[in-house]
Amino acid sequence: MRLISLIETITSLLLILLAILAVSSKKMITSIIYLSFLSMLAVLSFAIMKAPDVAVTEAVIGSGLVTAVFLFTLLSMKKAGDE
Amino acid sequence: MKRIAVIILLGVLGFFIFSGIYSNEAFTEFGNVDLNNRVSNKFITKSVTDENDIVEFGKSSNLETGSANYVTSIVVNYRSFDTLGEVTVLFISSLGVALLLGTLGGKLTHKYRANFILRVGAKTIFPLIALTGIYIFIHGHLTPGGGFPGGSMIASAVLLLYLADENFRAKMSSFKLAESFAGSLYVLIGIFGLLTSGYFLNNFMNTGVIGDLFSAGIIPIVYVLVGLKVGSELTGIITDFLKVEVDE
Amino acid sequence: MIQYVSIVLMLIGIYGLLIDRNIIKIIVALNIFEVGLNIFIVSVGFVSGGVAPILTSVNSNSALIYVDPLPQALVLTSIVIGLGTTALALAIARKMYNAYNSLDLDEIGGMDND
Amino acid sequence: MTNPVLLIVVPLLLAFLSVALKNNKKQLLFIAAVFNVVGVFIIENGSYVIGGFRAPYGINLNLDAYSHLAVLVINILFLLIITMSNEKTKEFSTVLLVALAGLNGMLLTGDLFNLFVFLEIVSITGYILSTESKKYKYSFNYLILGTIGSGLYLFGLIILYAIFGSLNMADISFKMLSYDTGKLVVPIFLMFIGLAVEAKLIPFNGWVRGVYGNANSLIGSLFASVYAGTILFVFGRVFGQVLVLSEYLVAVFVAIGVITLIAGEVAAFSKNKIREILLFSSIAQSGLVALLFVTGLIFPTVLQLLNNIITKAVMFTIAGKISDDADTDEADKLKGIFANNKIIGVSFTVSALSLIGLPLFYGFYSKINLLLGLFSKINYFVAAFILLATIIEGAYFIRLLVKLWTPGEEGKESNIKFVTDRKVEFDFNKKVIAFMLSLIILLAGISPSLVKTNLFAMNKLLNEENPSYMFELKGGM
Repeated sequence: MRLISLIETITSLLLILLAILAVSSKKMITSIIYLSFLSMLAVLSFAIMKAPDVAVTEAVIGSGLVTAVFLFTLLSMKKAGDE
Repeated sequence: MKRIAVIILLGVLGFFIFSGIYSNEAFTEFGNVDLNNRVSNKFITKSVTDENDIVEFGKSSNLETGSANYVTSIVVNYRSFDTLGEVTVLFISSLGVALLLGTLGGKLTHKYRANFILRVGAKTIFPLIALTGIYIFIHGHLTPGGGFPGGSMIASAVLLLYLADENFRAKMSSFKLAESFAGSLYVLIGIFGLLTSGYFLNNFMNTGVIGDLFSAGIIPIVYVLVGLKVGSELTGIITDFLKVEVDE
Repeated sequence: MIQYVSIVLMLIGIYGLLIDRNIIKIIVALNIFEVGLNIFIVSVGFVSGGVAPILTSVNSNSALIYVDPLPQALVLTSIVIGLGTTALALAIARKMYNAYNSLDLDEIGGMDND
Repeated sequence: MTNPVLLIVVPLLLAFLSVALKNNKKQLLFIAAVFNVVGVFIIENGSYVIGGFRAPYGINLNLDAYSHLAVLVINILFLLIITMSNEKTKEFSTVLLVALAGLNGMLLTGDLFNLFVFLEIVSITGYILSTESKKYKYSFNYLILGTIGSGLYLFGLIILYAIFGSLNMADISFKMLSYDTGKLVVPIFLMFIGLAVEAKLIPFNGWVRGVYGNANSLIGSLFASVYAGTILFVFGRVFGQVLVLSEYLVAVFVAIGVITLIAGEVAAFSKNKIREILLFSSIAQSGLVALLFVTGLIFPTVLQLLNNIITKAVMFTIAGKISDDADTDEADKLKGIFANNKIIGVSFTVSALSLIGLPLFYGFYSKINLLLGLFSKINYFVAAFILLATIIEGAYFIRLLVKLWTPGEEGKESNIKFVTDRKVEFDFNKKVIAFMLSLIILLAGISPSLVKTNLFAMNKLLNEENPSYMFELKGGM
């Protein structure tokens, strides 16, 4: 029980930290990576709150596919920017 | 300057929200929820239409919904109409992405060439990931997961193939066909329920014993359809995002 | 704790939406808002000491205390809708980049592509 | 064939099929629209549960006098609009099919979360339709505002769920009756923001100008008429009938409505482009309708809403067509355009005059009704603002009509030769339907009893004491 509440506290603090970093970072790519980490921590918090279904879904969609789509967007823009 | 104004604004907003929520004693504190005050208590005992005292894993049979996973029973049975809407949201946004990006002819290429391990590994792992996805949505009524993560997993397997081989492109016409087929079948199952029992999306099949693979009536069927549909839609979105403008 | 954090996350997301002028970062902020919202929804159904809402051979009957499964079902919907809007937003962002050759809303706002 | 769920799922089924049957998309859209128009006449009022699970537990559709009238009008207008702008539907057929399903779902559903899902469907179709103009920055703006709005709606809804333990409209409404609503200011206000973004209320309507101002004949009229009508009907349902508002909130919402009304009319007065005039008039009308719903007037508000959406369907189609063909919609450059298109000109004029509320037109009847309603509630303050708004509205619409009818005289750009240059060809469908709609407006204005007795749903709305969600409560939970 103790361990759980410790994990919960750490997760909460990290969530806020990552959100602030993601919003305030100058480069888009770091912002996206922070968002991806944020999603992973959200997965952890879902698991703490006994929501395995949500955790699985968020893991695959939130931190997997959303990040991929973001990166593809960025990649395509970089290509256009190079020329 | 603007930053400070926004922070003050949000501080006021936050105070407003926090005090509004937590000054209300009817808003139960985190962790102290009593399910008896909520509609969910009937979902736990599966007694919305039938009277039921207790549900036991592996013993109770022929309940109103036969899913061992309560979330699945809500998603695909009690609130199945929401899920139909949700599938539609994904359908319409993949369609929107296709309208915006689908006409582009170029291919997004990365600068580096995937190394040997990635290329061979991706081809080996692809069937495993796809199978896991299928496993997840077939067992949606027993274990965590279900159609949405299962379908997304299939899409991420395709994504892996894209990463390993930049010349690889999925055949979108067959995915489109699968998407159309799965969506239509979902609606047709609902209409079949409407014709036979008078309720749209009624669970018209025998729900069996809780915990069996072949149980829960239409839940596994619907979840397989949802999985297929989500998988093909997300594959479509990814494929469209890999297109770029053709250089002039 | 985690419930307060979720509301703070939403506020940070709104802060990002108001402050950032970069399209991609606005979409990132939107996602932060959505993650916060999703955590809030799940937290509304949490019961301390409750069991995850799945009947298994271990937790085998409905007399146990379960966490509220309904908010979890709602969050599944919310996550998928979030993915849909994010994908669409990014597609529009790419089109904007092609049309205006910039990702900065202030620069784009001054342009008119009539 | 009497279950209203078919109005939602048949367009949806055809939308899924239209991906496979690419070549017949347009026909499928037409089939679905006709099916729905036929369907609204044979569905029967009542509460329909989905999946066979009774109401607060499962999702139900609530077809009462209010929602029946709403689906009737919206489906007919949808069919008329896609017929009027038939040539533009092909590319967006599937999107429009999904939109049709979503609009019906929003109007019929009896569950607040289900409403959120349909709201998202409808808004996403809206974002996609708005990209047609290729003005992506406006679409992006719309998408961000819409998404954050519906997110806040969901936030408010979940707080309500935590308090009442239910998502069903009738259930929550019933539980709210015996609850101190002063404590629910935050969740209700959050939900209000969510709907206000789509309902174009100040200060949440930053997206409207870019999106409406660049829409073509099909999309402009769909947004201004079908989408706006649906969202306002839903607004009336949620804030006029389901949620019990505290006095403080009523005052705030009425203030927002009044500000939207006056600011919209003033902005419209200062514009010269036809579509901008119309869109600011739409904003003003939304404010008017929203504030009337909040004050608890149902029947007169519905009359005014019908006046707005029917006339806007005609006017936006014409304005969109003009700017598609003439490449401009500035009134000064289009002087005398109606002199060459008399039927269209008459339809536009009738619609505009009805919207102002001149006697002999339907709008007069609706405006008199809502003023009488406000007087009976001793709400002279709001009534005074509405009269003020009417004067401004009359001024700019008559100015616009004069410009569009009389050929330009001198001046650099506005001579007669210029008018003949920008010739706009209206096709048969547009002429017939616009003229038909204006005839209906005239007919309803000359003998208002026609509206009362002939529209069966409206008739019930008048007679029933509380015309709304009462089915569910009577059915028992």
